[in-house]
Amino acid sequence: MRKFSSDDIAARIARDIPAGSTVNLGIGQPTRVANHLPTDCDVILHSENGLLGMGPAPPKGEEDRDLINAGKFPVTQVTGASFFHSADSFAMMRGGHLDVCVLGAFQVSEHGDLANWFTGEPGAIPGVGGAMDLAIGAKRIFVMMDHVTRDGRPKLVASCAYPLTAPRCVSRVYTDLAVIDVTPQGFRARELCEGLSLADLQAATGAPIAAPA
Amino acid sequence: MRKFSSDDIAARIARDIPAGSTVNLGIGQPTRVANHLPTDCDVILHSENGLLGMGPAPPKGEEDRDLINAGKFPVTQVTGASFFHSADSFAMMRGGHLDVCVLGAFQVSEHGDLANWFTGEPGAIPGVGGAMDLAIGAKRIFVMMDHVTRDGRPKLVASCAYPLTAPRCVSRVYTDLAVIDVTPQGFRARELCEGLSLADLQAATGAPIAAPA
Amino acid sequence: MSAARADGRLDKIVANVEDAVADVKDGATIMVGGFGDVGVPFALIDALLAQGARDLTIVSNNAGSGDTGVAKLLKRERVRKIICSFPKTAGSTVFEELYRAGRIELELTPQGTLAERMRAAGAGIGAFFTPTGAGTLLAAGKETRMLEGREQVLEYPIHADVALIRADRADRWGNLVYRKTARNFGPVMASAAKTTIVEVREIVALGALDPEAIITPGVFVQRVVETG
Amino acid sequence: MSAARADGRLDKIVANVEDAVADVKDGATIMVGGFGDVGVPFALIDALLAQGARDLTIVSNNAGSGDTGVAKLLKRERVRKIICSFPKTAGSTVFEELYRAGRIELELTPQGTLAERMRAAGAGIGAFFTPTGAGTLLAAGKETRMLEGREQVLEYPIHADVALIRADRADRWGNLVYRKTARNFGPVMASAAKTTIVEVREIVALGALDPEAIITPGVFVQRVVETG
Repeated sequence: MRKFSSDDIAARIARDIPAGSTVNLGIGQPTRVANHLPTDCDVILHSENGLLGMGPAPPKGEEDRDLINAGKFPVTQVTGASFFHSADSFAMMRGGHLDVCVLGAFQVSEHGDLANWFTGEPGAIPGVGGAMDLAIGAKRIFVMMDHVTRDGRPKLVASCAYPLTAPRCVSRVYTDLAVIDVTPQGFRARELCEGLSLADLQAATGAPIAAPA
Repeated sequence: MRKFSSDDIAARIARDIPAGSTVNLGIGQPTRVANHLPTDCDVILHSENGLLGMGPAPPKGEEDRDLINAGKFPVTQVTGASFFHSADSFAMMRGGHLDVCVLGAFQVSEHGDLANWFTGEPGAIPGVGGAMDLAIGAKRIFVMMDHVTRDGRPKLVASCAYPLTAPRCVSRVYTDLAVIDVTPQGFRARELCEGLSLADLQAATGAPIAAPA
Repeated sequence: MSAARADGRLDKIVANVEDAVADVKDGATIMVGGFGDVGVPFALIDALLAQGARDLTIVSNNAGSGDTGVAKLLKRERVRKIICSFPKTAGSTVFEELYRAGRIELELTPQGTLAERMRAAGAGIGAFFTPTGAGTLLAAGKETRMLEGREQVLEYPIHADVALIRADRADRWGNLVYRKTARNFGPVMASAAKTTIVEVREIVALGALDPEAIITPGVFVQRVVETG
Repeated sequence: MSAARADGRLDKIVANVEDAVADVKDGATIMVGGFGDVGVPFALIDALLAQGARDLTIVSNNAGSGDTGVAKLLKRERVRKIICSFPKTAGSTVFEELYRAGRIELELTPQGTLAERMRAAGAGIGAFFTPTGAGTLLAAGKETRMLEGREQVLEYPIHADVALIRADRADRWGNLVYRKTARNFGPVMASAAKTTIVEVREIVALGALDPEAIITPGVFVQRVVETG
């Protein structure tokens, strides 16, 4: 079996983003998707802290201290960019104006429930940021994550054990093993990594998963 | 008796507006107040259609077709002016950021209820504009109006017969006969025009009116 | 969703006003920008009139003056209902005649509530409480609640199928800047409609508008047409 | 209400950060601008620390990084409660220690709801419904309602006694422009506080800021201090 690498997944997600879309890439792994977006078409990146038209990280030494992304790393602005304040930025998110948002997750349920903000463990410090606003707001929510936890437990589940970010919001999940749609009937595989059988995928998944259509 | 003229009233109102205030002057008579504001101090005029720092009417022939006031007449902008959209403009009004608003009225009740948008007569076309937003929003509402109707009925009343713009919002009323405060105990005269007795004023007023403090 | 050209570039520029409004449907809810005559998209309104859509609900601060702008749509009986704050305008009798004849429905809304309801639609707010209108005819039958020491009225968002607005300059991504008080309802309407169509004085190159001074980011705009 | 000089001119410029925060009271609710370190009014925070006010409620997106900004106020135990969306920041342990020790109260709010609650305070909105947070821990105990086909949570405004924000340039009327993503929470905080105090890189002459590009009109600002 040849698992999808992080770059494979990011590239796969990038292929599912139509030219002309406005997209928010959550913090962490999803930011890698930006590296795989075609440069010969316009996909406009939104950053929750008030930027539409976010560009790649600047060369070392050319950082602008007033220009960061949601993960608080230096970024650049592209030609055609615009700045706005936080209420306007979240109005854009919550008002359904973003076409796609790519988020990481702890768990996704077969109903499309998303858990990605808090483990709920005793002593853990909760922090939600813009996760809940994105989850309810973007037209399509893509999740990018490992298929199972480090100790081998499924992250695609019948029902989330972790506190929810939002119910019934995820459209599609991209993992190191497969691309999975969340349908009204539950999970349905779209693509499997090379050498993986549907039975193998089912074994690594915490809820029934249908074969590709 | 020498009644206050419109210009007298406007000048009197202008004297009650502290330097540095932000002020909205309603359409009609109240716009005259602008002519009496001192030019050697800053009173900033707000126009509901998206302008802070409104200036006087332009000279004939120098009108800018994109620059009007709430009454839809050409105006100018002063140094330090800013433009904003209607939701931001009304946020400014409704959020309590204007110090004073001067409005015309059909009736003001002894509780400070204001009726200034609609007579409610059969066949009359209602139109409210920004009147209700101003009435609930400005820190102080001054009313500028004739003391009685054309056929001699009081406009300061115990209870408004016309549909309300907002309840309990008027601070002070400036008429051709007097300046009247609206207090928790009802109307109290502050100033009477020359040659008018309190009894005369009471006769022209539809609710008890107390002598100047 | 996207307006990418064959070459993958995002390009919202439409050749003419006729193309811009070609797909407006009968029965649509249409926001029309402007305060008085300032900021009114006259060229788009004329095109809509020629296009022929009827049974429209118009959301606009005013009902047009004389027989221009929205009044023209009213006069040609294309409008079933109008949601506005101030339908009366000096020199306009079109609305009054229709209203008195019972041939148009009026939903009168305080101007700030009108703007805020459109902003709510654009911002994903399901409803909001405002003191404006409390204790008046315009709150009759509406849910109210005491909040922050005063009575407040529950108001709902206004969504539209189409917004027709006017701006000063635009680029091919649909970024907009306005001019002086012509900005008025443009930005909130752009955010509240499924399809926002903008007539502009001038289309400029991408990058020509200052990113710090763009008032309506392109994400809120679907079509731009230069009308001068 | 007004900040008119003896000569009648409106002038909100304050000589230094110490004067700017001199009257902040114990127990005050204070909004602090910034996202991460960007747009944080570091000079005003330092002045507030020296001024000594305590028992504060801080409203801020983050809880400071390292021991700078808000973290400095936390470390010196000036803060009773923090309302924020993301208190955890790389390299900051100050908040975590206080929180685990039960020595600070946390009101966690989704970032968009945080911004919208401040905007509501500034715009005179008594409460609003939003889908954000519905069906999650952060809606526990809150009123909800089905609106537009989905569950929405009723959220209330956040008002403050004082907002401390940073902008790029200001004039003596308090008109502000910001720089890039440092704009973030500044404009909504300015609208939501009784007293908004702004540190700016540069104070410019009245009229030097483009009226079309002013982001925060001076009506929302009470004091301005140039800190470079």
